Amino acid sequence: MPSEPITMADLSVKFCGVKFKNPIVLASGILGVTADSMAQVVRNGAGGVTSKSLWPYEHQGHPNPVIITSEHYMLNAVGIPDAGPEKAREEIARYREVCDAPFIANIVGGVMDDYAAIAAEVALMQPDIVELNISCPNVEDELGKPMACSVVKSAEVTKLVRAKLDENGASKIPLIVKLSPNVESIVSIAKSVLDAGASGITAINSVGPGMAIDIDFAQPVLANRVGGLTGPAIKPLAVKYVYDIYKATKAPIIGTGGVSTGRDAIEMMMAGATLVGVGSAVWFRGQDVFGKIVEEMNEWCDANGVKKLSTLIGKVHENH
Amino acid sequence: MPSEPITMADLSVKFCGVKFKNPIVLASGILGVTADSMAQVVRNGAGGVTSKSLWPYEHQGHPNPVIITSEHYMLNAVGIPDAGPEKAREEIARYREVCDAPFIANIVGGVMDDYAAIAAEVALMQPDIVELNISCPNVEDELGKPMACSVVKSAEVTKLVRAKLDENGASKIPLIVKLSPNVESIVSIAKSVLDAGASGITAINSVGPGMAIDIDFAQPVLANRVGGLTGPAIKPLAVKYVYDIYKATKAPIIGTGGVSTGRDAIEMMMAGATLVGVGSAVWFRGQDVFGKIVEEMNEWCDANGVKKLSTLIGKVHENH
Amino acid sequence: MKIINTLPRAVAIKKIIQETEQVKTFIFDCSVGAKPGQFVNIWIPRMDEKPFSVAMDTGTELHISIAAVGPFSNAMHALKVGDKVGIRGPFGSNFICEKGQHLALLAGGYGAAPLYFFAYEAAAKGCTVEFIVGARRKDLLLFADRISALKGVRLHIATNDGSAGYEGFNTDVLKKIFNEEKIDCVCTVGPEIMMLKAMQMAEEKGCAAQISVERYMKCGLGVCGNCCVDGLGVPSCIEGPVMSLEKVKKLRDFGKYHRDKLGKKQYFNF
Amino acid sequence: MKIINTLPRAVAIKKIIQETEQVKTFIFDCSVGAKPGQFVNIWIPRMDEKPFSVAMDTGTELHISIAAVGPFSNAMHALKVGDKVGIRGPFGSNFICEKGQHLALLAGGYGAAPLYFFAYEAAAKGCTVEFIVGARRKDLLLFADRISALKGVRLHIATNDGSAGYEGFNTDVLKKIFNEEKIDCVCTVGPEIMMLKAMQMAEEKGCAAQISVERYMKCGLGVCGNCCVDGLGVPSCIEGPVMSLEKVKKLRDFGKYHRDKLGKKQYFNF
Ligand SMILES: Cc1cc2nc3c(=O)[nH]c(=O)nc-3n(C[C@H](O)[C@H](O)[C@H](O)COP(=O)(O)OP(=O)(O)OC[C@H]3O[C@@H](n4cnc5c(N)ncnc54)[C@H](O)[C@@H]3O)c2cc1C
Ligand SMILES: Cc1cc2nc3c(=O)[nH]c(=O)nc-3n(C[C@H](O)[C@H](O)[C@H](O)COP(=O)(O)OP(=O)(O)OC[C@H]3O[C@@H](n4cnc5c(N)ncnc54)[C@H](O)[C@@H]3O)c2cc1C
Ligand SMILES: Cc1cc2nc3c(=O)[nH]c(=O)nc-3n(C[C@H](O)[C@H](O)[C@H](O)COP(=O)(O)O)c2cc1C
Ligand SMILES: Cc1cc2nc3c(=O)[nH]c(=O)nc-3n(C[C@H](O)[C@H](O)[C@H](O)COP(=O)(O)O)c2cc1C
Ligand code: FES
Ligand code: FES
Repeated sequence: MPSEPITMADLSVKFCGVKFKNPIVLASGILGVTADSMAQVVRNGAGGVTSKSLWPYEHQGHPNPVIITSEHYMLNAVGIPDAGPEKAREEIARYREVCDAPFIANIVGGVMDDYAAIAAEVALMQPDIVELNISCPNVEDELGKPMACSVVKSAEVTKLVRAKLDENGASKIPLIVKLSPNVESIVSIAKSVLDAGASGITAINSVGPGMAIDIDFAQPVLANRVGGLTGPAIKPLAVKYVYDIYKATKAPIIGTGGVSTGRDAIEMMMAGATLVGVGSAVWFRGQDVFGKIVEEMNEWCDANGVKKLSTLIGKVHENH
Repeated sequence: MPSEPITMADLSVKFCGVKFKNPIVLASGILGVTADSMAQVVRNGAGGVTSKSLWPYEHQGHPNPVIITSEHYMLNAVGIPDAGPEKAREEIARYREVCDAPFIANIVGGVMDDYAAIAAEVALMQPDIVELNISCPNVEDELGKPMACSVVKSAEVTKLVRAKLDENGASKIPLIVKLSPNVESIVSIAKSVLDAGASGITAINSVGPGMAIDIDFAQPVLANRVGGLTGPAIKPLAVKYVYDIYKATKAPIIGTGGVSTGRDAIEMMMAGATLVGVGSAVWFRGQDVFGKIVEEMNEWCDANGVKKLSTLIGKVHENH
Repeated sequence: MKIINTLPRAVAIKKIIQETEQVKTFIFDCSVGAKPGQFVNIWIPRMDEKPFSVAMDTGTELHISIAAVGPFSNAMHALKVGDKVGIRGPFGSNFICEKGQHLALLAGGYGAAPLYFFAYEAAAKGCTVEFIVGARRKDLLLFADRISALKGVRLHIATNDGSAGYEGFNTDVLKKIFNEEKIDCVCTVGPEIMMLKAMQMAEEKGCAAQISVERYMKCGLGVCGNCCVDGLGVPSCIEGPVMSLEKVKKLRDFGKYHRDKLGKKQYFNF
Repeated sequence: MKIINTLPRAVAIKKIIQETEQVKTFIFDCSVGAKPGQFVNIWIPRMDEKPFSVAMDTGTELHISIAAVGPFSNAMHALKVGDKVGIRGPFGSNFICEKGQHLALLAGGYGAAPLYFFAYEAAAKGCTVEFIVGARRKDLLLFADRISALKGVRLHIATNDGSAGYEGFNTDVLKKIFNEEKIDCVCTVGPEIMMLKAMQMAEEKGCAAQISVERYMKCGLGVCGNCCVDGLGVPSCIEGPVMSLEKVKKLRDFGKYHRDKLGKKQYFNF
């Protein structure tokens, strides 16, 4: 990117045809409520951002506590609150005014009709990429067994959303599907959604859910009792699933889960990720974690004579 | 226990009719290769021990590296090496000579016939409890999709092992089944194995598997490429599954996964565990972790006026 | 990597002081190592968890002053000595001062509590303080006695009905002080309209200011994004609540709107 | 909680010294902060990972001496300067000495390498050392030059064929030294039969001893359990390899059997 400070290595990557100045993107649900906060994430070094999951209608989250952390992980049950499409429209328009890094709109719904409705809405907002969330464990109650668990349902909702995007003037906008690790075979689901029209995969959503009990109260700490496990604890799972999906499909992947450092991000890319999602590390390393990670990737590339970061994508597969 | 130093709280528990002086037991596969090392675990404070998984024949493990750790987790792919029943017989006999804490024999196999064979063998060794491992993720290749993934298969193998125990003079020995978290519904499997004759449940086996890549070599670190995730990282998952299984079945449970401290152990008991398995913490806190945990439980009980530790089992379920 | 555990800690209430009709101070036998202006999240299991400023952290005792305004704060008011709540924090930024400064503190609502904590520390640092407390009427005035007991701190009172001190807004008192004294920094906690006025006055006078920007907070960790302020786009639970005049001037929402728990803009109607 | 990360670290070989026909010393541009007697795990990706004693850790350089005896050690011998291996550690216990002691060090096989490291540190601490190195023949003697260069350290050589020094076992030399000198502690690394004899001699003389008990190791973390010694039941990768005479006396396997990688007993046939 011409306006960026010159670095030794070329960190830019192309993902589903969209160019990112570096592969680090904000994961959905972290700091993605407002346009200005996403622009701030870009100022803090990210190559792109993902919005919080957008619903076709106003959706209430869970009562507090919604997030707790230990040294090893974060547990969250925010419950995907959202004010609905009107707010989303306003925020995306504002984002476009203040920031030119790619914008990934993450969408979610309770039933099939919801997905149709939000797909049609989001098509009109013209994000750079649409990310379909079929997998959030802490809205299990609403999604029933979440769609991510079923190969058939996952493909069906992907087809539906792709069609609604096409019908509403967004046929050029890539659709990617965000997968849950809490299934018997994430690879089968990845294959089925790619066959159904997805251009890429985001892996992984939060793990579990898990539970933390405060023994002094003999009570679960999260108001929702259980919440998705994220942060350093889940990195080996995310790396493994990205590795498996890449191996089986060679599809473009946003590798997300437990990435906190430049080394973590490179590990995810070697496993097969083109973009690397960062969420919980915003807490573990601070709001400027994006720039720190980018800087660390840069240093590693320099030390190892890597001129173009994208040559590392899937590298571990070459070696055995 | 008359020979133990007098503590304020009574820490003893009864699990499937077997009395443990305290609820902390060594988890399978950690330090469980020899009788003397299990006796040493008891000297280090454990209330009981579980053997490494026993095969009906000699079984090779994986090449090194077999275990790696970060601050947050351990990844292992030891591959369940075992010298077979003759060695097991000798070690159990030796254990009985030097130690009187309950001995849980964990058994494993590749196909149904293996389970029948090792069940018959282990019956003759007369352990206090038999723990059936149908769930180890890092022998996926041999087990195919491991039995733990299927409700039908899990019940079938449980029935078979129970029958072989009964036929071989071990009809009084409780059989418990150790479950994997890497399934769609651990509760359905728990129910099905209890219906099939299991007296209790151990939850959970290691999570994943996961992968760690050394970016300087662009190679997975574990020789087996992937390995089971254990340690602090998985505690919220283990607590959640113990909670779910207890809620649905009220069966006796060995709660295992990420327990490192007395508070962790009490958390697991409040979720529904009667016994608490400890594995990876042997690395994270040292060989004497068992005694440390017991001491910390003791202190918490004293500070909170708990006279009998077993009153805490399932306590979180009373409160909502 | 910053290693930090944010599980709530169960602490028993040691003492409860009924400050006014609306406000109680809860005293806990613990410290969170908070600085003035920082907040904690207080958890009542099976109820909710909400942010509250620290009214004093002595290193062994923690004070929190809570106004009963809705379900959670009323539930707090219903608690008795010995009852336990969960506390985590401290979170957010804090008020700062330099040795020997002359400060004006402007408090509305429960704002007198965290500002009292700040005045206490500022006085100990050799600052002199003009402390303006406003309330609707005399009996709703918060911490007036404690403030007047501080050495180097002068208490000014404003009540809407004139039942004590100046009759009118506490911002009028601030204006008067500005005209009479050289103030190094204005620090304010209270209703946004009041803080907006104070900020405008400070700007006119070329005086520094620190303002406690309160938004709807959930996590307190800079993760959920609900408390982010427009313009800067930063989470107010991390870069706030206390922000400098320079920062607040860059906010697009300050004095205009805040966001509800779904992230929807709610315009102030004043 | 002990916070420790045991991921291997990739380090390039800086220099390779062919010590004898069988043994090469690999020098790495790094330190693991090892003490004499401790070991590291060396990883060749897609091959295996094996334990090796540290032959020197200067704080900036790490030396490892490796005898070619099988697939892994031969693969190490095939590496060139600049090739990278993964290293993790240090693991296990170490040799100790007190200022001014008179020590006897008994080395067989690659044992001269870790004991050289110990002699170096002991000499620096003001100890005097009788260092006995044994080998089948002269050209297989390890580290002889380096050992004789140490101040306060006297080198004794034993070869089976008498091609250098005493003709016979190095334990015979130890016996002689015992008869001539007052030894404070015997430290030994080498074949178990040799160490067993040394231990028996030390016991007879009422002399302290430290013995490097080597068992089949996998993890090095005290987790897999493969290296546990019978009698005490402790993992030798944690409480060993270096153990005191008192501990070794409590071992039921020492000098009798060790366990293979399946945990099966393998009796020594000597
Ligand atoms: C940084 C900060 C410090 C605060 N310090 C104090 C204090 O020291 N003493 C005190 O009495 N109050 C303080 N508050 C406000 C306090 O959090 C709310 O009064 C309380 O949450 C109200 O909850 P409720 O259920 O009683 O009332 P509700 O009926 O739920 O709400 C009443 C009012 O409080 C606001 N509010 C509710 N929940 C929140 C929330 N999670 N975050 C921010 N505002 C909320 C609402 O917008 C509404 O205006 C502080 C708020 C913030 C953000
Ligand atoms: C604490 C410790 C320190 C050691 N220090 C050194 C050293 O400084 N220099 C050196 O050359 N060798 C050292 N060894 C021995 C070294 O680990 C083996 O020589 C090496 O693993 C042989 O592997 P291989 O594939 O070349 O041969 P293999 O044919 O696999 O084995 C040859 C011999 O080495 C033993 N061995 C193999 N694998 C292991 C293992 N994982 N753990 C223990 N023994 C094993 C076998 O029992 C056999 O006797 C040490 C061993 C231990 C336990
Ligand atoms: C607080 C929080 C909220 C989240 N909300 C969403 C969401 O709304 N939609 C979604 O697809 N994923 C959501 N996620 C999952 C993240 O996008 C990401 O997949 C996960 O956190 C793993 O990445 P991390 O370890 O870097 O946090 C959320 C995660 C967290 C921690
Ligand atoms: C090195 C290692 C080896 C293991 N081997 C076995 C095994 O042989 N059989 C089994 O049922 N579980 C095995 N497990 C799983 C543990 O028994 C336990 O369920 C898991 O480690 C979670 O507990 P932890 O977090 O306390 O380690 C193994 C775990 C580790 C770390
Ligand atoms: S309250 Fe969640 S980001 Fe500030
Ligand atoms: S090598 Fe694994 S316990 Fe010692």
